[in-house]
Amino acid sequence: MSLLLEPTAQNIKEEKLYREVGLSDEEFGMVESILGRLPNWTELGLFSVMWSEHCSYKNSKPLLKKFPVTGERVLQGPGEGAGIVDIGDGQAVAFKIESHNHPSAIEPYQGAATGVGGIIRDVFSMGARPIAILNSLRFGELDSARVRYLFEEVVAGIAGYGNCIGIPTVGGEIQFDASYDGNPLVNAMCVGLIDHKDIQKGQAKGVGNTVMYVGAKTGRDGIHGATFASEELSDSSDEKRPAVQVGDPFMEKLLLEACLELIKSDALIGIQDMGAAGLTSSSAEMASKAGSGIEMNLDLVPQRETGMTGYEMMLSESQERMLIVIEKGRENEIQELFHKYDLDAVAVGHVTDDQHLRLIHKGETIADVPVDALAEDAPVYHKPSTEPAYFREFKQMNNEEPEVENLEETLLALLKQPTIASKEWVYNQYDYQVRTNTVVTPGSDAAVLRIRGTEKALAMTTDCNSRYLYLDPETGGKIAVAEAARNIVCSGGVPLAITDCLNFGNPEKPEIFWQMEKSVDGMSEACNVLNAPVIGGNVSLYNETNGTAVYPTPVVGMVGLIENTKHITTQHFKDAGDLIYLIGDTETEFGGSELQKYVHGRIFGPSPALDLEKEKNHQANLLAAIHQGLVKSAHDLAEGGLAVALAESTFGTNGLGAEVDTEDSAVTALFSETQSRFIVSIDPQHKEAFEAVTGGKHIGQVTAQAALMIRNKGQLVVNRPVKDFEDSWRGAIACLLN
Amino acid sequence: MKFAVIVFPGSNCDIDMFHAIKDELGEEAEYVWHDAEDLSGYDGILLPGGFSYGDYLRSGSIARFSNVMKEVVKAAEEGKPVLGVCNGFQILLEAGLLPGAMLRNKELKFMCRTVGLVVENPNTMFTSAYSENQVIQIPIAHGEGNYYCDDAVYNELKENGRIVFTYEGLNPNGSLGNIAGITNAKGNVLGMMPHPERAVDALLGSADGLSLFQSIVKHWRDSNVITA
Amino acid sequence: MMKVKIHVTLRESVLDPQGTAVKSSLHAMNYHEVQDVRIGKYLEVMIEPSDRPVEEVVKEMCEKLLANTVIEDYEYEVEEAVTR
Amino acid sequence: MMKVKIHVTLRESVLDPQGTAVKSSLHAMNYHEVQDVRIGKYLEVMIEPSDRPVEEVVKEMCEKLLANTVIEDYEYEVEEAVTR
Ligand SMILES: Nc1ncnc2c1ncn2[C@@H]1O[C@H](COP(=O)(O)OP(=O)(O)O)[C@@H](O)[C@H]1O
Ligand SMILES: [Mg+2]
Repeated sequence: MSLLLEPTAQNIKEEKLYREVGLSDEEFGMVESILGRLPNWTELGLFSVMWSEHCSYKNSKPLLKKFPVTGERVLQGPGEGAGIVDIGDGQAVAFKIESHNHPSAIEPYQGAATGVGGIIRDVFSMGARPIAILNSLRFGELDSARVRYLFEEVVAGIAGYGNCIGIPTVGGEIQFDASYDGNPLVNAMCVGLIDHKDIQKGQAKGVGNTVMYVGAKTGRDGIHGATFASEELSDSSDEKRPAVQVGDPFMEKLLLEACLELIKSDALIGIQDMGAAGLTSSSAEMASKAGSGIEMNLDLVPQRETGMTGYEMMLSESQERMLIVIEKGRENEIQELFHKYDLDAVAVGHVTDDQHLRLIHKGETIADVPVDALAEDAPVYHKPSTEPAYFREFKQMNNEEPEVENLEETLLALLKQPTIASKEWVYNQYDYQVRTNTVVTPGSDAAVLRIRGTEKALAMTTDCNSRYLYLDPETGGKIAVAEAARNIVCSGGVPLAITDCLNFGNPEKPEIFWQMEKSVDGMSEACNVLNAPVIGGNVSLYNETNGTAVYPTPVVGMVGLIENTKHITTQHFKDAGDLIYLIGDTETEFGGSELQKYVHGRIFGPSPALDLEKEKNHQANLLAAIHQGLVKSAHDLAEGGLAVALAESTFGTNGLGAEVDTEDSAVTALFSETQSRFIVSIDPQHKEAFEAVTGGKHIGQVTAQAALMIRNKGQLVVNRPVKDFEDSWRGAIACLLN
Repeated sequence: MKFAVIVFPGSNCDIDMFHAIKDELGEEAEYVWHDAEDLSGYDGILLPGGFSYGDYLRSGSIARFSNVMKEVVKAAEEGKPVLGVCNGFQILLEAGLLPGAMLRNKELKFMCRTVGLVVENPNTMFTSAYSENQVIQIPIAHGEGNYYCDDAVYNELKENGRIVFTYEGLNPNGSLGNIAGITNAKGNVLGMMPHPERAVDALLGSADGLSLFQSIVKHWRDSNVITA
Repeated sequence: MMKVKIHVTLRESVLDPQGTAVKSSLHAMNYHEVQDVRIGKYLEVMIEPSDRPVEEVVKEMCEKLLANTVIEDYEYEVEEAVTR
Repeated sequence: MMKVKIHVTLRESVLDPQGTAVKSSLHAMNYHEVQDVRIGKYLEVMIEPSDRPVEEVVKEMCEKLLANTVIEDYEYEVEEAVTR
C-alpha cells in the first residue's frame, strides 16, 4: 500500500478515494465539516482507522450501553486496556478478551500469535502482571483440509507466542461448525494481577510532558489492519495481504518486564499499547481521555524500513510497541530503564493544550486534527433490526426427542464429536504450568491459579454455545453467561465479572443486527441476575465469507475468586463409594444439542430455556456446599447432557467408574441439554447436610470398578468399561487430524 | 547453601526455580542477570527454562555467548553443582559443557504434560535422595527436547552412568535412548529437559522434584564438612 | 531424479525477529561488519519427474504448502540430481 | 557491501522430522513425484568488508554461532550486493 505519490486533498474528494479506506460519503462530509477544509491523505488515514468499526464501535456502541458495568468490586470498567476488579487485601485482577479473526483466516499462525501478543499488552499497559492466557476458538468441520490447516496453525501460533513469553495458557474452548468454515474465530483472553496502587491509565496529561515511543521499530506491516478487520472476508481477501504481522514474543517479554518496572516510577504519567491503528489510536485516545493534545515529530519514530511516509507510520500496526507519557525532563532515566532490557525509548513529542493531534514530518505539519473528533466523537449508528424468519419458525417448533436406537453406542459417538472430545491435542501444546501457579490445569471446568503469598486463588473460563445463540440469541446470550458462571462455581469460585467478545456477521444486515441486539439483551440480564458486571470486551463484526455469516458468537470470559485454596474443586470423581447427585430437573430439550446435530446433521427448534432465578439458586447452593466442605467433585452439564458429563467425571480418575439410575424417557435423561444442572459427588457421611443445602437428587455412586453403568427405569442402558469411552474421547481430535 | 538463578533475556522459569529454592527447599537464592561477571559467591548454579533470546536460530545458541557463561564454565570446572533445566540444558549443550545437541520433538509440537522419569543413576550429587529405578512424576514443557548424539558419545554416557534420567514408557520427544537428563564426566553438571522445580508442591500435582534439590544440598553439606 | 532447491524468505516489509536477534548477537560477539541478517527456510526436494513439468509442480507446491505468500516469498532452482 | 548466502542443513546422519512431515503432507496432497524432503535454514548476511577477509569472518561466524556442527553442516557463497 506504499504509494509513490500521495493523492491530493482535491483528488481524494473528486475521485472519492475515501471509499477505498472505508469511509462513506456521509462520513467524509463530516470530516470536511469538522476540519473546516478538505483533509489531506494522512488526515484521511487517521479518520479512516479511527472511525472503523474496530476502533470506534460505531455500530455496536448503542448496544454496549446496555451492559451493566458497575459493581462493588469494579475498579475499572470498560474503556481502558483492560477492566479491573478488586479481590481484597489491596490486590485486584485485570482481564480482557480480544479477537484476531481476520488475520487468522489468512495467516493462521501469525494471526493467532499476534492476537495473543496484543491482549497481553492490553493487560500490562494497565500495570498488571499477566498471569494467564485463555482462548476461544471456532472452526469449520474438521473434514476439510483447509480447516485442519487453520486449526493446527492457530493452535501452534497461540502456543508459540504464549510459551515463549512465559505466560501459562490455562484454558479455553473450541467448537466446530460449518458456519465458521471460511471465517474462523480466534479470541484470546489475558488475566493479570495488580496491586491497587499500581493501576495505570492511558492518559496524556500535563502540558509540556514528553511523549515517548518504546519497543519494536515501526515497519509497513499491518497498515489498515483495523479497516481490514471491519470488512467481510471474500475470495479476494488475499489482496489485503500486507495487513498481517509477524509477532516477536521475545521482544514482548522484554517490553513486558520493562513496562512493569516502569510503572513503579513516579515519572510515568500515562501508558497505552499500540494495538489496532497503532500510533494513531494510542496518541489520539490518550490525548482525548486527558482533554489535552499531542504533537509528534514522526522523523523521530524508530523505523524499520526506509522511506516511510507519515501515513504509513501512523497506520502501521507493527507489534510490540507502547506509547508512554512521562514527566518532562526525566527522559534519561526512562531511557536507561529500557536500555537495561535492550529496548529503545525515544522522545517523539509532547503534550499540548489545544486538543489537537499535530504531526510533523520532514519539517512540515502533515496533519492537524482535533483529537476528540478522532476518538470520542466518531459517528455512531443505530442500525435497523429485523427478526429473521428462521427464528419465528424455530420458536414454534416442538421439542422433540431425536430417535436413538442404541444409547450406549450413541454416547460413544457423542464423546467423539470434536466439540465434546478431549482438547488435550490442543492444550498439551500450551505451557499451562510456567510460573508454577496453575492448580487446576486444562481438563476441568475452569482453570484455577493460586495467588502466591495468600490463601486465595482465581478461577477462569471462556464459554459460549453459539448453536443456542443461533436458534435464540436472547436465551443463548443468557446461557453463555450462566455457563461461564457454572464453570467458575464448580471450581469453588464466586463469579467476579466478565469480559466479552462479540463475534457477529455484517451489522448492516438487519437480521444480523437483530442477533446482536438480542444477544446483548440476554447477556445483560444474566450479568445483572448473576452479579457479574461487564468490565470490558471487544467487538468483531463482518465475520462473513462470501455473504454467509458465522453463528452469533458472543464469547464470555469470566474470572471468579476462590477465597481459600481448600475450596478448589474439580470435575473428576475422587473415591469409590462416594454418592453422585444431580442438581436441577431435566426437561426434553434438544434444540441446538449435540444429539440433534449428530442425529439430524443440523440444528433447529427452540434452544433450551433458561430461568435465571433457578440458575442463581442452584449455583448459590452448590457453592455453599463446596464452602462447607461437603463436595468432592462438581461438574456442570453442558453439551451432550448427563451421560457425557458423567463419563467426563470418570475420565482421568485411574480406575473409578460410576453407577447411576435415571427415570423419564431414556433419551431425555441421558442427552437432553436442559440448563442449570450439575453432577456432584460427595462423601456418604455428608448425605443429609448436602441434601439440606442443595436439594440435589441422589442418582448413584462412584464405583471401584472402572465401568460406566447407567440404568433407566431399572434397565441397564449403558454398561461398558470407562476405558472404551475414554479412549474414544481422548483420541478423537488427533484421529480426525491424521 | 546459596544458589544463583541465572536470568537471560527471555528466561521465564527463573521465578519457578527461585521459589522452589527459597520457599520449598528453604535455601538461599538470588537472581543473577546474564551480564554478571562473577559467580564466586554462589555454591550452586541454576540455569532455568524459558526461551532465552526467543530461542531464535537454535534454542540456547545465543544465550551461550552471554557474559555470565564464562563464569558458569568456571564454576563447572571448580566442581560446583551446575543444573540446567529445559532451556538451561539446551544452553549447556550449546556451550559444550555437555555433549550432544537438541532436535525438535519428533512430533514437531511443543509438549506440556507430566511424565514418569526413571532414576537411572541415584549415585550423583543430584540424585542421591532417590533410589535406583525409582519412577518420579515431573512435568515437561518443551518443543526441542529430542536429544541427539553420535554412537561413541552415547556409549560413553551409558557406560559411565551419565544417563541420569530416562522417560518411562512412551518417549515423548524422540530422544535417543529415552534420555531425559545427562551429566558431564565429572558428574557436577546436570542437564535435563523435565522441570523438577515445577514439582515441589503437592498442591500443584507433584512434589517429586524436591528430592533433587535436597540431594544437591546434602552433597554440599557433606563436602563442606569434609573440607572444613 | 531432480533436485529442487527452494528458498522461502520473509517478505521485505515483514519483521524478521530471528534475523534481528542473530544480528544483535553477532554484534555482541564483535562482528561489527555485519549490517543485516535475514533468516529463511531452505528446502531440498527430490522429485521423480512425472507427466507434468517439474517447474509447474514445484510452483504449485510452494503456493499451496511450502510458503504462505501473505508473508513469504519463494524462489527455486531445479537441477539434475547427482547419484552417489 | 557483500551479501553472504548461507545454507545450514542437518547432517545426513541426523533424522529430519520436519522434512519427513512435509513429505507426508505433500504425498497426502497427491504429489507422489516427491521422493524426499530435507529442511534447513537459509541466512542472508550483509557484510561491510573490514580488514579481515570476508570468507574468514563468515566461516568463523558459522562455526561459532550460525551452525551447530554436532548436527548441522553449512555452506556459503559471497557475492557483491546489488544496491537498489
Ligand atoms: N482452546 C483451548 N485452549 C486451552 N484449553 C482448552 C481449549 N479448549 C478447551 N480447553 C480445556 O478443555 C477443558 C474442557 O473444555 P470444555 O468442554 O469447553 O469445558 P466446559 O464445557 O466445562 O466449558 C477445559 O478445561 C478447557 O479449558
Ligand atoms: Mg463445564
